[in-house]
Parts: sequence; C-alpha cells; structure tokens
Amino acid sequence: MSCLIEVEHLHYRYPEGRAALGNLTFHLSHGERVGLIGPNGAGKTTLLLLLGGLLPDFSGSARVAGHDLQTRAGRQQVHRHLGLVFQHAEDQLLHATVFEDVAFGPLNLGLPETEVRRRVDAALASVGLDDTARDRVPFHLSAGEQRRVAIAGVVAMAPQVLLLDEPTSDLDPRGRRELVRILEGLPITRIISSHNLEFVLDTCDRVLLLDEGRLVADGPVRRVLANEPLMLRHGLEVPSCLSAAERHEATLAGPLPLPVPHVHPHPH
Amino acid sequence: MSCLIEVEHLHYRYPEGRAALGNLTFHLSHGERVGLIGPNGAGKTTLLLLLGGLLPDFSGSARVAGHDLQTRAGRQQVHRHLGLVFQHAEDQLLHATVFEDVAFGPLNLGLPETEVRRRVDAALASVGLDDTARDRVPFHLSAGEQRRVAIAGVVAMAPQVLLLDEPTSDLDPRGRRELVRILEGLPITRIISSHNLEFVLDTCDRVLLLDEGRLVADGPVRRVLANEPLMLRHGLEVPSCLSAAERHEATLAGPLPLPVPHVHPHPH
Amino acid sequence: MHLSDGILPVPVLAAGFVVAGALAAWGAAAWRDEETPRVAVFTAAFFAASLLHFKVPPTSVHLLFHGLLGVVLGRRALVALPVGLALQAALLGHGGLSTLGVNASVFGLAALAAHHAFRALTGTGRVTPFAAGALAAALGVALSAVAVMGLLWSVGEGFRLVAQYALIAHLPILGVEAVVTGFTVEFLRRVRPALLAGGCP
Amino acid sequence: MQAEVEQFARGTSPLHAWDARWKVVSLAVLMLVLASLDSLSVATLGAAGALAVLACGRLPLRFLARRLIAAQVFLLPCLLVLPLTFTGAPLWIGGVRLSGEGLRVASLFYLRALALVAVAMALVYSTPMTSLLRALQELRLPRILVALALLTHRYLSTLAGEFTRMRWALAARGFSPRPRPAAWRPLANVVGVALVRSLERTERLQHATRSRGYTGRLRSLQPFPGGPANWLKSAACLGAALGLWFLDRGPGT
Repeated sequence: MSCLIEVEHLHYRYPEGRAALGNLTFHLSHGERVGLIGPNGAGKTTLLLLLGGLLPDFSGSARVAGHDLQTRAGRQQVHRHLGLVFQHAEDQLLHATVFEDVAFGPLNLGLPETEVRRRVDAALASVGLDDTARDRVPFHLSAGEQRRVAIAGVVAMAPQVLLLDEPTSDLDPRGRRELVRILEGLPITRIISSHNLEFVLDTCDRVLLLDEGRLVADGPVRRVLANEPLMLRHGLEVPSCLSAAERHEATLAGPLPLPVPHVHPHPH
Repeated sequence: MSCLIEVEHLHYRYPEGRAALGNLTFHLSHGERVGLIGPNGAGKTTLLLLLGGLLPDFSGSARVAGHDLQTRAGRQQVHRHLGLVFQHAEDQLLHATVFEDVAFGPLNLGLPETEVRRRVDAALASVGLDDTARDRVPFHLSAGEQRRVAIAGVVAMAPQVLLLDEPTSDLDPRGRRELVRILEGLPITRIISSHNLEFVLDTCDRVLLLDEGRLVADGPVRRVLANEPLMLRHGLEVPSCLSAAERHEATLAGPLPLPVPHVHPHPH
Repeated sequence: MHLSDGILPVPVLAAGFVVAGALAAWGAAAWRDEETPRVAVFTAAFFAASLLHFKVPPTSVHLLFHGLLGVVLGRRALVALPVGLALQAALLGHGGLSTLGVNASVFGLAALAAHHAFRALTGTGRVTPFAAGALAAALGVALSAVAVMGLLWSVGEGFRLVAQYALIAHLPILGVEAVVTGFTVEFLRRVRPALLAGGCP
Repeated sequence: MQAEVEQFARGTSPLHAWDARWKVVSLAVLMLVLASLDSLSVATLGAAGALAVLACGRLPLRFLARRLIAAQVFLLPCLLVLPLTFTGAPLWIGGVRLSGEGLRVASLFYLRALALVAVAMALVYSTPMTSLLRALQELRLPRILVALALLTHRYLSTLAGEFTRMRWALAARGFSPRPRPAAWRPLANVVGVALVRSLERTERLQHATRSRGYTGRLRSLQPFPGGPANWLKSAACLGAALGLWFLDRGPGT
C-alpha cells in the first residue's frame, strides 16, 4: 500500500479571515475507504475542496498522488487522479444531456473519441444508468439519478480516489440504498463526508472526525462511531444499529490516539 | 377539535403537464402533529406549497382555516393562518439583519409597531436565538441558525398551523436535536415533511404517506412507520429504533384503512 | 458599452428618461406576479454580464446580454433593463445614474429588435436555435453600438474619434456575445423550452 | 459585495440620518444641475461640493477610492483622446500638439462625471437597499419596479456563490478556463445552467415572500427620520444646486 494523500500541518482560512482548518495531519493509502464526519461547519467540505485542488492559499503541506497542492501546476493536475462529487449534484451538471455531461471530464483529459465513448458507457453502467438515460436532460432527473450522473461524470475520468461530499443529503432511503450498492461496485479509494452515520458504517472502514477545523479522531469506523462520549462531545450521536456491547467496549477504550505527525517521513 | 385543513379529491399538475398530486383527501384538526413522508418526487413539497396558497390551478377542494384555496382571495389570506418554512432556509431569508427578517411577516400583516417588536422578541426567544443574534446578517449564520431564523420569521406571524418542508435536510445530529426541542416548545398544529423518519417519530403523532402524488397511508405514526412491507413498497425503511414487536404487530395489522371515504387504494 | 456620466447634455439625458419611462410602462403592461422571478433572474444575469471583462486596449469591455434579455423576455426586457442598469450604476459604478435613461432606452430598443429578429428567424424554421440566438444577439449589440456612436458623435466634432473607437470596441463584444447567446439559447431550448416560447402575453 | 455595501449603508453620519425620500429628491436635483454645468470654474466648484457631500457620509476611503476608479475606467481613455482630436488653438506641451479647447472640454467632462459619480455614491452607499426602495416606493415608483429590484438585489447575493461553485465544478473535471473557441460552449452552458437553476431558486424566494404576506409593498419598523435636520440638509443641498446654476449662467454669458 503506497501513500495516495498526505496532509501535514494543514491550515486554511476562509477568504474573509475565519479559520476553517487547523493543523490537520493524516495520510491515506490506496484502497482505503474513509468516512469524514463532524458537525455542520466542521470544515469537511473545505477539506474536500482543498484536496481537489480548488482552494489555493493554505499553509502546511498537502500532496495527492505525488502532486504538491501548494503549487499551481499541482492543483491543475490533481483532477487526473482525484474525482470530486459535490454535495449538490446539480452544481456539477453542466450539460444538456447525460451523455455530454459524463463525456465532459474525459474530453478535458484529451482522450480520443473512441476511448471517451467507452468510458462513458462503462461509467453509466457502473452507476446503474442504462442507455435510455443517455439523451435525457440531467435537470429533469430525480435527485437520486442526478447523483448517479454526477458520480458517473467523475468515474469516467478513472480517478485513483473518489471524494464524495454529503452524497446522501437529498436522497430518500431507497436512493441511499442504491448509492450503497453503487459504491460497492466501485472498487476505489474514497473519502465520503456525511452526516448519515449509518451510511458511513455501510461504506467506510476508517473514519476521520473533524470539529471546528481540527482532527479529533482517526480510527476504525466501528470503534469511533461507537464511542458515545466522543460522539456526543462533537455534536454527533452513535448510530442506533451499533450494539450496546460495541458501545461499551469503544467507550472503555477511551479517546483514540491520533496518528502522530513526523513519524512518516516523506517517501520522496 | 375543529377542522383546520380540509383537502378533498385534490388533483394537481405541474405547469408542464405532469401529474403531481392525484385524488388526495385528508382532514387535519387543531392540535394535530402530522408527518408527511414518502420517497423523493412523491409530491410532498408540492402539497405544502399548495396548502400555503402558492399554487393556483388545482382541481378538487382545499380549505385552510375556512379559506377556500380555489379562490384568489382565499390564497391571499391563507398566510394569516398558516406558516410555511421552506426546505432551504436560505431561500426564505430576505433582509440584511435577523431582526428585520423576522419582522417582515408581522409588518406585512399590518400590525402596529409595538406588537411587531413584541412578536419578534417572542419568536426569537422561542427558537433559542438571543439578543446578540438580532443584528447579525442572516446569510452569515450556520445552517442550523438560519433554519431557526426562518422558523422565527414564520412563528412571529402567529399561525394556527406550521408547515415545515424537510427541516432536517442540512442539519447535523446536534442541530436536529435542537430542532426537536424547539418544536416541543411550539405548541402548535403542524405538518412536517421529512425523509428522516426518526425525526418524524420524535415530533409527530400521525403520518401521511405519499407516493407518486397519491395518499397511500394515513395513521398513527408508530403504526405506519413500523409496517415493514408498506414502508419498503414505497421506498422507505423502518427506523431502527422501532422494536421488533412493534414491527411484527404493525405488519400483522396489514394495510391501514384510509380514514376518508371515496379514496380507493391503489393496487401494487 | 454604457454611456458614462458627464458627457451628454441635459436635454439628451432628460429625453432618455422620458423614452425609457414610456418603454418601461409599455413593457410592464399586464404584468402577472408569477412573472417576477423569471424577469428578476434575467435582470441579475444582465447585471452579472458586466462583470465578465476582457481587454480591448486601451480600455476593457464587458459582455452586455441585452440581446439575450430581448430574446427571452420580449417587452419585459424594457422593465428588466432599467432595473439592471440602476443596480449596475449603484453597486458597481458602471454607467451612471444620470445616464440611466439614455442607456435604458438604447439597450431597450436594441433588445426589442433582437426579440423580433429571433422570433422572425425561428419562425422561418430554416435556422437553428443557435444561429437565431447568435444573429439576434449580434443585431442587438450592433444596434446599441450604432446608437452609442451616434450619441457621442452628436456631442461635438471632438468626439468623432471616440465615437469611432466606441464602435470598434463593440466588435469583439459582438462576436463573443453572439456565440455565447447562441449556445445559451440552444441550451435553454433543450433544457427549458418554455422559457423561449414567448416573451410575454 | 452587497454585504459590504449594506454594511456601509448602516452608518450614523449626517448623510445616513437623512430621510431617504428627501435625500433622493434633493440629490437628484443636485445631479441635474451638475450635469448641466458648462463653465470650467463652476464645474470645479461643483465637483468639490459633490466630494464634500460624499465626505459627509464618513465612508471608508479605500472603498470609495476603489469605486471612484471603477466608475472612471471607461471614461478616462475617451477623455485622454479629446485634446488630440479637437481642432482650435494649438497648444504645444512637451512636443505634442494639443488643442486648448479639447483640454477644456475634457476637463469639464471629467469634472462633471466626478461630481455626478460622487453624488450617486453618497446616495447609494448611505442608504440601505430596502430604505432606498421604500423611499422610491413612496415617491410613486411603480410597484413592479420596486418588486423586481428587491428580488434581483436579493438574488445577486446568491449568484456569486452559484458562479463560484460552477467554476469549481468545471475545474474539478479538468476544464481550463483559457479563452479559446472550444471553451465557449462550456462557458455558455454555465450561463444556461445558472439561469435555469436561478429560476427555480428565485421562484422559491418569491414563494417565500408571498407566504409571509408580501404583496409588493415594503414596510419597515424604521420610520424615515423626521425633524428639522432633514429640512436643513435638503435646503442646503437645493440652495447649493441653485447657486451653482446661477453661477454657471452668471454675468459671463
């Protein structure tokens, strides 16, 4: 397992000056499935945008697939490796047909036409949209279908890691179940930010807990989510599907040790 | 208990011609707390907008507090009795300060100045916003605070019934808990549309289940939500906090009889 | 390009307000409240277009979008344009409050022409929506450019060069605006055809 | 942008405390006179007066400077050409042949523009948008214009965020915004998407205002400030306008 995302001592302020992220350090390897949780305003979306190369002017270091996000070149190249699905799928749909929308990313990668078509077909199939959907207008689709088109548009770029921001916020339970199934079929490294902790349990192995821009826990999903004092302290609640035994055990184990920075030297 | 909302054989089509609501019939009395559930696209928001007098051109009958919504006069008067809180709180915020925003509704009612001030103070207190919030810019508040300002803006108009559209969609668990507490303190007839069924359990006694614009169940909240075949059939799932015994009982009881005559259950 | 404060004589400014007022009154006839959001959105788009600058040395020009407003709003554009121009003058300092009437008249008449051109072109059935939108927008920009040139020319002989320059500076706007309006019209026709169905009752 | 402007509009200077209705009328008359000035010396006086009015607002200087410059970006290049293109008595400065009349006209136009922009800024930046619209409403501006301006202004504050998100969405999928023909369609799509989404959003906004009883008539708890100060300010403003007008037509002509 090699290191795909390395974030060290990351600080970021909103343009108006308020601190958004403070001293964030974590590493992510190929194949990891990470949930990003925390109360509203914790900085989850900001972190995802920053990893997507969309926010310059941070301090500390952030590298994705070897690209240094402190450099302009790095930020411009990162979309080749990292696919970002926005919270509101609508924000991401920019074309008049589903086909054009999914093809937009591959075309920007400069791929030849046959390869673009192959990728669009594969991406649409992977999110369970069939051929009849290709010529439909994205804005006329249901929230769940829009989300799927947004994911397909990113998957078609064949990223090494997928970042999803609140993918369930406008989905009903059926849409959520379908999304879990779709993500199961996408064997890809991922970071999913969500308030829906049962969804995180279903789709992630590891969890990062943010509060007020700081990383307050980083560990196995069941162990973090079952730690009732920790969850309550940060405005969250233990999902009701976790058993009493798990809660008891996690709480006894106490606060999770954060991975200490400085121990991972840069492999370069 | 007198009848506050009477809906009979209501049909509504979107302007582009697609059917949105079909043959809806239900009554709501003073003091009832009703949850409106159903999958995405079931017509929940449309029903709330229609009850708020915002959609003309429906067929059938709809009366709110004695106002006939088929008439223009009725639609224009209904805001005196019915308060509508929109899904995206931001869409409801119009003014540059919280105080002005909450005062907007009472001023439109033509109330005298002292009464407006009294109502604004009471409304802000009822949603747990203190004096320091009055002069803040609503757009700079967190999602949870914005939601509270939006509710205060409606509560200040002293409606007889409160309609909330997806009030939890952008709230974290802490925000949701606070909203439950705020709603407990507002002893008012209400209809809450939500995908969050645990929230519906916490805040409602009766549930209307819509699917594809039709009313498919109307009954006590625990009995409807625990009916697993019914819930699954309409893209929902039984909240995990309902006990196995409740599920068993509700399922055995079978489909719920719809309380009003002339409504024909649809074959599935 | 907006006419700025300070150049035109008072009678022209006054005439501008009279003409713009009359156009707005006609444009607002039989207004239904349901229309307000649609007009507001395009007013906002018109406002925002002036933020899209590109350089034409020694000055910079920005998009106008009054052709698009004409195509989509019909005579409602005559209400949208003065409001958009007032907000531009107030919030951005583009144009000016004293020239509000003149600018609104110039853009309003050009928008109206664009509207009729678009209807005529699509009516033939032989022109693609892209081409109809592009030609209508080009006509709108060309007409307002000629009007601005004429007004500057009328100020005095010293303004001839400025007037010619104003005309030339409109050429890149004309090109960009025609293409962008064409694509936008094509997009709207596929996604929200009702928007293009007709300006107003 | 609007938030900044709104913030400044809530100050406590003499300009802010002026009844918005009187302020609109008085400053409009002043602007009419300023636009009509023909004498260079009176125009100088007018520009100084206009800047004095603006100074009464006690607004942040940096902000004012930025706005003044923005307002003149389109004007200055035109004016710089005038001294070169006017005929008339030549004037040699540094080896360049300039027209004296051209210089005079350019200076006059510049001073008039400066004065007009300064007064407009004094009006707009010392009056919150809702007060301004309410004043215009009381001055019988048609209801539709007020309603449209209110909704458009409210929507502008979301438009910026909307465009930022779409720019991100483009960048996240590898789109580079370099100007080139191939970029036009995606950019036009952004315009189209923004319009379609804005429409839905503005419809929701309007529903929300109507569901709170708004029928196109703005009301407010902050009454327009009364008292003799209003009369004095308006009298001073109208007196100054009248004075400038007389000076301009003065014994010289």
